[in-house]
Amino acid sequence: MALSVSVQAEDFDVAALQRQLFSGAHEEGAIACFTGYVRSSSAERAVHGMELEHYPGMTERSISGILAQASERWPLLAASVVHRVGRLVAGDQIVWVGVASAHREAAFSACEFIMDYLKNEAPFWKKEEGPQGAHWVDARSGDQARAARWDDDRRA
Amino acid sequence: MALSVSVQAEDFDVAALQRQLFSGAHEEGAIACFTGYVRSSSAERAVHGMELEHYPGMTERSISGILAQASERWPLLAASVVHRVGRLVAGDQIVWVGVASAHREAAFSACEFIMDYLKNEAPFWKKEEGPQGAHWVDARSGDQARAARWDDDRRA
Amino acid sequence: MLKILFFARVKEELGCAGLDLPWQESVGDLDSLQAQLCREGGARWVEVLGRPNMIRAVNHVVASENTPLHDGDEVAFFPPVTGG
Amino acid sequence: MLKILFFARVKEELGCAGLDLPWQESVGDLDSLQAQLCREGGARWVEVLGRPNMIRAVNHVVASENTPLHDGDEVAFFPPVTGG
Repeated sequence: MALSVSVQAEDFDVAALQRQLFSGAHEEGAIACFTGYVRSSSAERAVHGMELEHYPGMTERSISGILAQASERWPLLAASVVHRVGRLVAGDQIVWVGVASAHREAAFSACEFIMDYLKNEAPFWKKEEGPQGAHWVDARSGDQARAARWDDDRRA
Repeated sequence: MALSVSVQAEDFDVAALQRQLFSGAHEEGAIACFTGYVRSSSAERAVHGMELEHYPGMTERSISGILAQASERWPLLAASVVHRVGRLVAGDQIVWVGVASAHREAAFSACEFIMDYLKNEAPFWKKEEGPQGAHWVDARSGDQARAARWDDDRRA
Repeated sequence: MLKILFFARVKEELGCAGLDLPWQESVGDLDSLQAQLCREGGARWVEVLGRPNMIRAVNHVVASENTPLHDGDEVAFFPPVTGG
Repeated sequence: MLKILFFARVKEELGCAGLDLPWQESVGDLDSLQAQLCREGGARWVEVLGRPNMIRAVNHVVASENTPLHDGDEVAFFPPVTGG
Protein backbone atom coordinates (compact mmCIF):
# COMPACT_ATOMS: atom_id res chain seq x y z
CA MET A 1 0.00 0.00 0.00
CA ALA A 2 1.29 3.45 -0.95
CA LEU A 3 1.67 5.91 1.92
CA SER A 4 3.30 9.23 1.12
CA VAL A 5 4.27 12.28 3.19
CA SER A 6 5.72 15.56 1.99
CA VAL A 7 6.53 18.69 4.02
CA GLN A 8 7.41 21.45 1.59
CA ALA A 9 7.50 25.20 1.00
CA GLU A 10 6.19 24.82 -2.58
CA ASP A 11 2.53 24.92 -3.57
CA PHE A 12 0.90 21.69 -4.77
CA ASP A 13 -1.45 20.50 -7.54
CA VAL A 14 -4.48 18.67 -6.11
CA ALA A 15 -5.31 16.88 -9.38
CA ALA A 16 -1.76 15.51 -9.75
CA LEU A 17 -1.77 14.39 -6.11
CA GLN A 18 -5.12 12.63 -6.55
CA ARG A 19 -3.83 10.80 -9.68
CA GLN A 20 -0.81 9.55 -7.70
CA LEU A 21 -3.14 7.62 -5.37
CA PHE A 22 -4.00 5.12 -8.14
CA SER A 23 -2.33 1.73 -8.32
CA GLY A 24 -3.36 1.10 -11.93
CA ALA A 25 -5.52 -1.93 -11.04
CA HIS A 26 -8.78 0.07 -10.84
CA GLU A 27 -9.56 -1.25 -7.37
CA GLU A 28 -10.23 2.28 -6.13
CA GLY A 29 -13.95 2.99 -5.88
CA ALA A 30 -13.60 6.04 -3.66
CA ILE A 31 -11.17 8.88 -3.06
CA ALA A 32 -11.79 11.37 -0.26
CA CYS A 33 -9.63 14.51 -0.26
CA PHE A 34 -9.27 17.47 2.01
CA THR A 35 -7.56 20.79 1.25
CA GLY A 36 -6.90 23.39 3.95
CA TYR A 37 -6.45 27.07 3.04
CA VAL A 38 -5.25 30.29 4.69
CA ARG A 39 -8.42 32.23 5.54
CA SER A 40 -8.59 36.01 5.36
CA SER A 41 -9.77 36.08 8.98
CA SER A 42 -9.25 33.94 12.04
CA ALA A 43 -10.94 34.29 15.46
CA GLU A 44 -12.53 37.49 14.03
CA ARG A 45 -9.14 39.09 13.29
CA ALA A 46 -8.08 39.96 9.73
CA VAL A 47 -5.19 37.84 8.47
CA HIS A 48 -2.88 38.99 5.65
CA GLY A 49 -0.64 35.99 5.80
CA MET A 50 1.14 33.58 8.10
CA GLU A 51 4.43 31.89 8.78
CA LEU A 52 4.21 28.13 9.29
CA GLU A 53 7.02 26.64 11.36
CA HIS A 54 7.60 22.91 11.89
CA TYR A 55 9.99 20.49 13.59
CA PRO A 56 11.98 18.90 10.75
CA GLY A 57 12.33 15.18 11.21
CA MET A 58 9.64 14.83 13.85
CA THR A 59 7.00 16.19 11.44
CA GLU A 60 7.61 13.54 8.79
CA ARG A 61 7.87 10.80 11.42
CA SER A 62 4.67 11.87 13.16
CA ILE A 63 2.67 12.04 9.90
CA SER A 64 4.00 8.68 8.71
CA GLY A 65 2.86 7.23 12.02
CA ILE A 66 -0.61 8.69 11.52
CA LEU A 67 -0.86 7.16 8.02
CA ALA A 68 0.27 3.77 9.32
CA GLN A 69 -2.37 3.93 12.07
CA ALA A 70 -5.08 4.85 9.55
CA SER A 71 -4.12 1.97 7.26
CA GLU A 72 -4.33 -0.50 10.14
CA ARG A 73 -7.71 0.81 11.11
CA TRP A 74 -9.41 0.98 7.67
CA PRO A 75 -8.98 -1.03 4.44
CA LEU A 76 -7.09 1.64 2.48
CA LEU A 77 -5.44 1.38 -0.94
CA ALA A 78 -3.34 4.56 -0.66
CA ALA A 79 -3.03 7.65 1.51
CA SER A 80 -1.02 10.81 1.05
CA VAL A 81 -0.33 14.01 3.00
CA VAL A 82 1.27 17.22 1.74
CA HIS A 83 1.80 20.03 4.28
CA ARG A 84 3.36 23.36 3.44
CA VAL A 85 5.68 25.38 5.68
CA GLY A 86 7.12 28.90 5.45
CA ARG A 87 5.31 32.06 4.47
CA LEU A 88 1.74 31.81 3.14
CA VAL A 89 -0.90 34.43 2.30
CA ALA A 90 -4.72 34.43 2.40
CA GLY A 91 -6.13 31.98 -0.14
CA ASP A 92 -3.00 29.81 -0.23
CA GLN A 93 -3.27 26.05 0.10
CA ILE A 94 -1.77 24.79 3.39
CA VAL A 95 -2.45 21.07 3.56
CA TRP A 96 -3.81 18.25 1.41
CA VAL A 97 -4.90 14.80 2.55
CA GLY A 98 -6.04 12.18 0.03
CA VAL A 99 -7.22 8.64 0.77
CA ALA A 100 -8.15 5.90 -1.71
CA SER A 101 -10.22 2.86 -0.81
CA ALA A 102 -12.62 0.43 -2.44
CA HIS A 103 -15.57 2.05 -0.65
CA ARG A 104 -16.41 5.53 0.56
CA GLU A 105 -16.87 4.77 4.26
CA ALA A 106 -13.17 3.93 4.78
CA ALA A 107 -11.98 6.81 2.56
CA PHE A 108 -14.04 9.44 4.41
CA SER A 109 -13.25 8.14 7.90
CA ALA A 110 -9.52 7.82 7.30
CA CYS A 111 -9.28 11.27 5.66
CA GLU A 112 -11.01 12.92 8.60
CA PHE A 113 -8.97 10.90 11.12
CA ILE A 114 -5.70 11.98 9.46
CA MET A 115 -6.77 15.66 9.44
CA ASP A 116 -7.76 15.53 13.11
CA TYR A 117 -4.36 14.12 13.98
CA LEU A 118 -2.53 16.65 11.80
CA LYS A 119 -4.24 19.41 13.76
CA ASN A 120 -3.38 17.87 17.13
CA GLU A 121 -0.21 15.83 16.93
CA ALA A 122 1.96 16.94 14.06
CA PRO A 123 4.47 19.61 15.14
CA PHE A 124 3.39 22.64 13.08
CA TRP A 125 2.88 26.15 14.45
CA LYS A 126 1.10 29.03 12.73
CA LYS A 127 2.08 32.65 13.29
CA GLU A 128 -0.60 34.89 11.79
CA GLU A 129 0.07 38.39 10.51
CA GLY A 130 -2.70 40.99 10.62
CA PRO A 131 -3.16 44.76 10.98
CA GLN A 132 -2.14 44.55 14.67
CA GLY A 133 1.06 42.65 13.91
CA ALA A 134 2.02 38.99 14.16
CA HIS A 135 0.90 36.54 16.84
CA TRP A 136 1.12 32.81 17.44
CA VAL A 137 -2.16 30.96 16.93
CA ASP A 138 -3.48 29.27 20.07
CA ALA A 139 -4.45 25.60 19.92
CA ARG A 140 -8.22 25.13 19.70
CA SER A 141 -9.59 22.96 22.48
CA GLY A 142 -12.21 21.73 19.98
CA ASP A 143 -9.44 20.16 17.91
CA GLN A 144 -8.27 18.06 20.81
CA ALA A 145 -11.83 16.95 21.57
CA ARG A 146 -12.21 15.88 17.92
CA ALA A 147 -9.03 13.84 17.99
CA ALA A 148 -10.04 12.19 21.28
CA ARG A 149 -13.28 10.89 19.76
CA TRP A 150 -11.27 8.42 17.66
CA ASP A 151 -10.01 6.89 20.90
CA ASP A 152 -13.60 6.68 22.11
CA ASP A 153 -14.54 4.92 18.87
CA ARG A 154 -11.80 2.38 19.43
CA ARG A 155 -12.89 1.70 23.00
CA ALA A 156 -16.57 1.50 22.02
CA MET B 1 -24.14 30.68 -1.39
CA ALA B 2 -23.17 28.79 -4.55
CA LEU B 3 -24.85 25.42 -5.02
CA SER B 4 -24.26 23.64 -8.31
CA VAL B 5 -25.52 20.39 -9.85
CA SER B 6 -24.52 18.81 -13.15
CA VAL B 7 -25.63 15.47 -14.61
CA GLN B 8 -23.54 14.81 -17.69
CA ALA B 9 -22.06 12.16 -19.97
CA GLU B 10 -18.70 13.98 -20.21
CA ASP B 11 -15.75 13.37 -17.88
CA PHE B 12 -14.82 16.12 -15.41
CA ASP B 13 -11.69 17.86 -14.09
CA VAL B 14 -11.51 17.70 -10.28
CA ALA B 15 -9.06 20.61 -9.99
CA ALA B 16 -11.27 22.92 -12.07
CA LEU B 17 -14.34 21.90 -10.05
CA GLN B 18 -12.52 22.58 -6.78
CA ARG B 19 -11.45 26.06 -8.00
CA GLN B 20 -15.09 26.88 -8.83
CA LEU B 21 -16.01 26.52 -5.15
CA PHE B 22 -14.12 29.73 -4.27
CA SER B 23 -15.94 33.01 -3.81
CA GLY B 24 -12.78 35.13 -4.10
CA ALA B 25 -13.04 36.47 -0.54
CA HIS B 26 -10.69 33.84 0.94
CA GLU B 27 -13.24 32.83 3.58
CA GLU B 28 -12.77 29.16 2.72
CA GLY B 29 -10.56 27.39 5.23
CA ALA B 30 -11.57 23.89 4.23
CA ILE B 31 -12.65 22.00 1.13
CA ALA B 32 -13.67 18.36 1.38
CA CYS B 33 -14.05 16.47 -1.90
CA PHE B 34 -15.15 13.00 -2.86
CA THR B 35 -14.62 11.24 -6.19
CA GLY B 36 -16.29 7.91 -7.01
CA TYR B 37 -14.82 5.60 -9.65
CA VAL B 38 -15.84 2.49 -11.59
CA ARG B 39 -14.06 -0.42 -9.90
CA SER B 40 -12.73 -3.38 -11.85
CA SER B 41 -14.73 -5.70 -9.59
CA SER B 42 -17.97 -5.46 -7.64
CA ALA B 43 -19.43 -8.03 -5.23
CA GLU B 44 -16.50 -10.29 -6.28
CA ARG B 45 -17.49 -10.20 -9.94
CA ALA B 46 -15.21 -8.72 -12.61
CA VAL B 47 -16.57 -5.52 -14.16
CA HIS B 48 -15.48 -4.29 -17.59
CA GLY B 49 -17.80 -1.35 -17.66
CA MET B 50 -21.25 -0.13 -16.83
CA GLU B 51 -24.21 1.79 -18.14
CA LEU B 52 -25.54 4.48 -15.81
CA GLU B 53 -29.20 5.39 -16.31
CA HIS B 54 -31.00 8.24 -14.58
CA TYR B 55 -34.38 9.97 -14.44
CA PRO B 56 -33.87 13.32 -16.21
CA GLY B 57 -35.49 16.15 -14.33
CA MET B 58 -35.99 14.27 -11.08
CA THR B 59 -32.23 13.69 -10.77
CA GLU B 60 -31.35 17.38 -10.85
CA ARG B 61 -34.26 18.25 -8.57
CA SER B 62 -33.38 15.56 -6.04
CA ILE B 63 -29.70 16.58 -5.90
CA SER B 64 -30.55 20.29 -5.60
CA GLY B 65 -32.78 19.36 -2.67
CA ILE B 66 -29.93 17.47 -1.02
CA LEU B 67 -27.59 20.46 -1.39
CA ALA B 68 -30.20 22.82 0.05
CA GLN B 69 -30.69 20.48 3.03
CA ALA B 70 -26.92 20.31 3.60
CA SER B 71 -26.58 24.09 3.50
CA GLU B 72 -29.33 24.49 6.10
CA ARG B 73 -27.68 21.96 8.33
CA TRP B 74 -24.05 23.15 8.18
CA PRO B 75 -22.44 26.59 7.66
CA LEU B 76 -21.31 26.03 4.06
CA LEU B 77 -19.79 28.52 1.62
CA ALA B 78 -20.33 26.42 -1.54
CA ALA B 79 -21.27 22.89 -2.56
CA SER B 80 -21.19 21.18 -5.93
CA VAL B 81 -22.16 17.79 -7.38
CA VAL B 82 -21.24 16.35 -10.77
CA HIS B 83 -22.66 12.93 -11.66
CA ARG B 84 -21.99 11.15 -14.93
CA VAL B 85 -24.47 9.01 -16.86
CA GLY B 86 -24.14 6.73 -19.88
CA ARG B 87 -21.42 4.20 -20.58
CA LEU B 88 -18.38 4.09 -18.27
CA VAL B 89 -15.44 1.70 -18.01
CA ALA B 90 -13.24 0.53 -15.09
CA GLY B 91 -11.19 3.42 -13.73
CA ASP B 92 -13.61 6.11 -14.97
CA GLN B 93 -14.79 8.87 -12.66
CA ILE B 94 -18.52 8.56 -11.83
CA VAL B 95 -19.29 11.25 -9.29
CA TRP B 96 -17.69 14.26 -7.63
CA VAL B 97 -18.89 16.10 -4.53
CA GLY B 98 -17.06 19.20 -3.26
CA VAL B 99 -17.94 21.29 -0.22
CA ALA B 100 -16.29 24.54 0.96
CA SER B 101 -16.63 25.90 4.47
CA ALA B 102 -14.67 28.02 6.93
CA HIS B 103 -13.81 24.93 9.00
CA ARG B 104 -13.23 21.29 8.26
CA GLU B 105 -15.97 19.80 10.48
CA ALA B 106 -18.78 21.24 8.32
CA ALA B 107 -16.99 20.45 5.04
CA PHE B 108 -16.42 16.79 5.92
CA SER B 109 -19.88 16.21 7.38
CA ALA B 110 -21.74 17.85 4.50
CA CYS B 111 -19.66 16.04 1.86
CA GLU B 112 -20.37 12.65 3.45
CA PHE B 113 -24.06 13.52 3.96
CA ILE B 114 -24.43 14.47 0.28
CA MET B 115 -22.73 11.24 -0.87
CA ASP B 116 -24.95 9.12 1.39
CA TYR B 117 -28.02 10.76 -0.10
CA LEU B 118 -26.72 10.40 -3.67
CA LYS B 119 -26.41 6.68 -3.05
CA ASN B 120 -29.89 6.40 -1.57
CA GLU B 121 -32.20 9.03 -2.96
CA ALA B 122 -30.99 10.27 -6.32
CA PRO B 123 -32.53 8.27 -9.21
CA PHE B 124 -29.47 6.63 -10.79
CA TRP B 125 -29.20 2.96 -11.70
CA LYS B 126 -26.03 1.06 -12.57
CA LYS B 127 -25.99 -1.86 -14.98
CA GLU B 128 -22.65 -3.62 -14.75
CA GLU B 129 -21.05 -5.55 -17.61
CA GLY B 130 -18.77 -8.47 -16.85
CA PRO B 131 -17.66 -11.79 -18.38
CA GLN B 132 -21.11 -13.27 -17.57
CA GLY B 133 -22.98 -10.45 -19.27
CA ALA B 134 -24.79 -7.40 -17.97
CA HIS B 135 -26.86 -7.16 -14.78
CA TRP B 136 -28.50 -4.43 -12.75
CA VAL B 137 -26.71 -3.64 -9.50
CA ASP B 138 -28.78 -4.32 -6.37
CA ALA B 139 -29.13 -1.58 -3.77
CA ARG B 140 -26.87 -2.17 -0.76
CA SER B 141 -28.75 -2.31 2.53
CA GLY B 142 -25.65 -0.77 4.16
CA ASP B 143 -26.18 2.39 2.12
CA GLN B 144 -29.66 2.85 3.49
CA ALA B 145 -28.44 2.31 7.06
CA ARG B 146 -25.76 5.00 6.49
CA ALA B 147 -28.29 7.50 5.20
CA ALA B 148 -30.64 6.80 8.13
CA ARG B 149 -27.93 7.74 10.64
CA TRP B 150 -28.28 11.39 9.59
CA ASP B 151 -31.89 11.26 10.74
CA ASP B 152 -30.73 9.79 14.05
CA ASP B 153 -28.24 12.65 14.38
CA ARG B 154 -31.00 15.17 13.88
CA ARG B 155 -33.22 13.56 16.50
CA ALA B 156 -30.35 13.23 19.00
CA MET C 1 -53.13 13.48 -19.67
CA LEU C 2 -50.87 11.47 -17.38
CA LYS C 3 -47.25 10.82 -18.35
CA ILE C 4 -46.07 7.43 -17.09
CA LEU C 5 -42.34 6.53 -17.01
CA PHE C 6 -40.43 3.34 -16.20
CA PHE C 7 -36.71 3.10 -15.46
CA ALA C 8 -33.87 0.58 -15.29
CA ARG C 9 -34.88 -3.02 -14.52
CA VAL C 10 -38.58 -2.10 -14.50
CA LYS C 11 -38.33 -0.59 -17.99
CA GLU C 12 -36.51 -3.70 -19.26
CA GLU C 13 -38.89 -6.18 -17.68
CA LEU C 14 -41.96 -4.40 -19.02
CA GLY C 15 -40.30 -3.75 -22.39
CA CYS C 16 -41.66 -0.20 -22.08
CA ALA C 17 -40.00 3.14 -21.29
CA GLY C 18 -43.30 4.94 -20.74
CA LEU C 19 -46.71 5.81 -22.05
CA ASP C 20 -49.19 8.68 -22.08
CA LEU C 21 -52.65 8.01 -20.65
CA PRO C 22 -55.59 10.33 -21.35
CA TRP C 23 -56.79 11.93 -18.12
CA GLN C 24 -59.86 10.34 -16.52
CA GLU C 25 -61.33 11.36 -13.18
CA SER C 26 -61.66 7.65 -12.38
CA VAL C 27 -57.85 7.40 -12.17
CA GLY C 28 -57.90 9.58 -9.08
CA ASP C 29 -54.82 8.31 -7.27
CA LEU C 30 -51.58 6.35 -7.58
CA ASP C 31 -53.06 3.02 -6.44
CA SER C 32 -55.92 3.29 -8.98
CA LEU C 33 -53.45 4.14 -11.74
CA GLN C 34 -51.31 1.13 -10.86
CA ALA C 35 -54.40 -1.12 -10.84
CA GLN C 36 -55.40 0.17 -14.28
CA LEU C 37 -51.88 -0.40 -15.69
CA CYS C 38 -51.96 -3.96 -14.35
CA ARG C 39 -55.43 -4.67 -15.80
CA GLU C 40 -54.32 -3.48 -19.22
CA GLY C 41 -50.81 -4.95 -19.08
CA GLY C 42 -51.60 -8.43 -17.75
CA ALA C 43 -49.74 -10.87 -15.52
CA ARG C 44 -46.23 -9.55 -16.29
CA TRP C 45 -47.20 -6.02 -15.25
CA VAL C 46 -48.92 -7.29 -12.09
CA GLU C 47 -45.74 -9.12 -11.13
CA VAL C 48 -43.26 -6.33 -11.94
CA LEU C 49 -45.19 -3.33 -10.60
CA GLY C 50 -46.27 -5.29 -7.52
CA ARG C 51 -42.72 -5.96 -6.25
CA PRO C 52 -42.36 -4.87 -2.61
CA ASN C 53 -39.31 -2.69 -3.32
CA MET C 54 -40.95 -0.79 -6.21
CA ILE C 55 -40.55 2.98 -5.87
CA ARG C 56 -43.21 5.36 -7.21
CA ALA C 57 -42.67 9.07 -7.82
CA VAL C 58 -45.22 11.77 -8.69
CA ASN C 59 -43.84 14.93 -10.33
CA HIS C 60 -40.26 14.00 -9.35
CA VAL C 61 -41.06 13.38 -5.68
CA VAL C 62 -41.06 9.87 -4.22
CA ALA C 63 -44.51 8.89 -2.99
CA SER C 64 -44.12 6.65 0.04
CA GLU C 65 -47.88 6.01 0.15
CA ASN C 66 -50.93 6.41 -2.08
CA THR C 67 -51.22 9.96 -3.48
CA PRO C 68 -53.98 11.84 -5.37
CA LEU C 69 -53.23 12.43 -9.07
CA HIS C 70 -54.17 15.38 -11.27
CA ASP C 71 -54.35 16.02 -14.99
CA GLY C 72 -50.82 16.69 -16.28
CA ASP C 73 -48.98 14.74 -13.57
CA GLU C 74 -45.83 12.77 -14.34
CA VAL C 75 -45.72 9.36 -12.61
CA ALA C 76 -42.65 7.12 -12.53
CA PHE C 77 -42.05 3.54 -11.41
CA PHE C 78 -38.50 2.39 -10.68
CA PRO C 79 -36.38 -0.02 -8.59
CA PRO C 80 -34.22 1.06 -5.59
CA VAL C 81 -31.54 3.49 -6.74
CA THR C 82 -27.86 2.56 -7.04
CA GLY C 83 -26.05 5.79 -7.94
CA GLY C 84 -22.91 7.47 -6.66
CA MET D 1 26.02 15.02 23.87
CA LEU D 2 22.38 16.07 24.11
CA LYS D 3 20.79 18.15 21.34
CA ILE D 4 18.16 20.55 22.71
CA LEU D 5 15.65 22.30 20.42
CA PHE D 6 12.99 24.98 20.97
CA PHE D 7 10.16 25.86 18.57
CA ALA D 8 7.62 28.61 17.84
CA ARG D 9 6.63 30.79 20.79
CA VAL D 10 9.06 28.97 23.12
CA LYS D 11 11.97 29.67 20.77
CA GLU D 12 10.99 33.34 20.54
CA GLU D 13 10.49 33.81 24.26
CA LEU D 14 13.81 32.20 25.12
CA GLY D 15 15.57 33.93 22.23
CA CYS D 16 17.15 30.54 21.51
CA ALA D 17 16.53 27.92 18.78
CA GLY D 18 18.57 25.25 20.51
CA LEU D 19 21.82 24.25 22.12
CA ASP D 20 24.10 21.26 22.49
CA LEU D 21 24.90 20.04 26.00
CA PRO D 22 27.83 17.72 26.73
CA TRP D 23 26.55 14.38 28.03
CA GLN D 24 26.70 13.94 31.83
CA GLU D 25 25.34 10.93 33.69
CA SER D 26 23.85 13.37 36.22
CA VAL D 27 21.37 14.56 33.56
CA GLY D 28 19.70 11.19 33.63
CA ASP D 29 16.16 12.15 32.67
CA LEU D 30 13.94 14.82 31.17
CA ASP D 31 12.97 16.46 34.48
CA SER D 32 16.66 16.74 35.50
CA LEU D 33 17.53 18.23 32.13
CA GLN D 34 14.73 20.79 32.43
CA ALA D 35 15.89 21.68 35.96
CA GLN D 36 19.44 22.16 34.71
CA LEU D 37 18.29 24.40 31.79
CA CYS D 38 16.28 26.51 34.26
CA ARG D 39 19.24 26.85 36.71
CA GLU D 40 21.50 28.02 33.91
CA GLY D 41 18.90 30.15 32.09
CA GLY D 42 17.39 31.97 35.03
CA ALA D 43 13.89 33.29 35.79
CA ARG D 44 12.77 33.63 32.15
CA TRP D 45 13.57 29.99 31.41
CA VAL D 46 11.86 28.85 34.61
CA GLU D 47 8.73 30.72 33.54
CA VAL D 48 8.68 29.63 29.87
CA LEU D 49 9.66 25.98 30.28
CA GLY D 50 7.43 25.60 33.34
CA ARG D 51 4.17 26.50 31.54
CA PRO D 52 1.52 23.82 32.10
CA ASN D 53 0.90 23.32 28.34
CA MET D 54 4.60 22.86 27.45
CA ILE D 55 5.17 19.79 25.28
CA ARG D 56 8.42 17.83 25.51
CA ALA D 57 9.63 15.33 22.90
CA VAL D 58 12.55 12.90 23.06
CA ASN D 59 13.89 11.65 19.73
CA HIS D 60 10.77 12.90 17.88
CA VAL D 61 8.30 11.23 20.24
CA VAL D 62 6.19 13.26 22.66
CA ALA D 63 7.03 12.40 26.29
CA SER D 64 3.85 12.70 28.33
CA GLU D 65 5.80 12.07 31.56
CA ASN D 66 9.39 12.04 32.79
CA THR D 67 11.65 9.87 30.58
CA PRO D 68 15.25 8.57 30.94
CA LEU D 69 17.77 10.25 28.62
CA HIS D 70 20.82 8.78 26.92
CA ASP D 71 23.92 10.18 25.26
CA GLY D 72 23.00 11.34 21.73
CA ASP D 73 19.31 12.01 22.43
CA GLU D 74 17.47 14.90 20.81
CA VAL D 75 15.13 16.75 23.19
CA ALA D 76 12.60 19.38 22.08
CA PHE D 77 10.39 21.84 23.96
CA PHE D 78 7.40 23.40 22.17
CA PRO D 79 3.89 24.83 22.65
CA PRO D 80 0.67 23.01 21.64
CA VAL D 81 0.65 22.43 17.88
CA THR D 82 -1.57 24.39 15.46
CA GLY D 83 -1.02 22.79 12.05
CA GLY D 84 -3.36 21.65 9.30
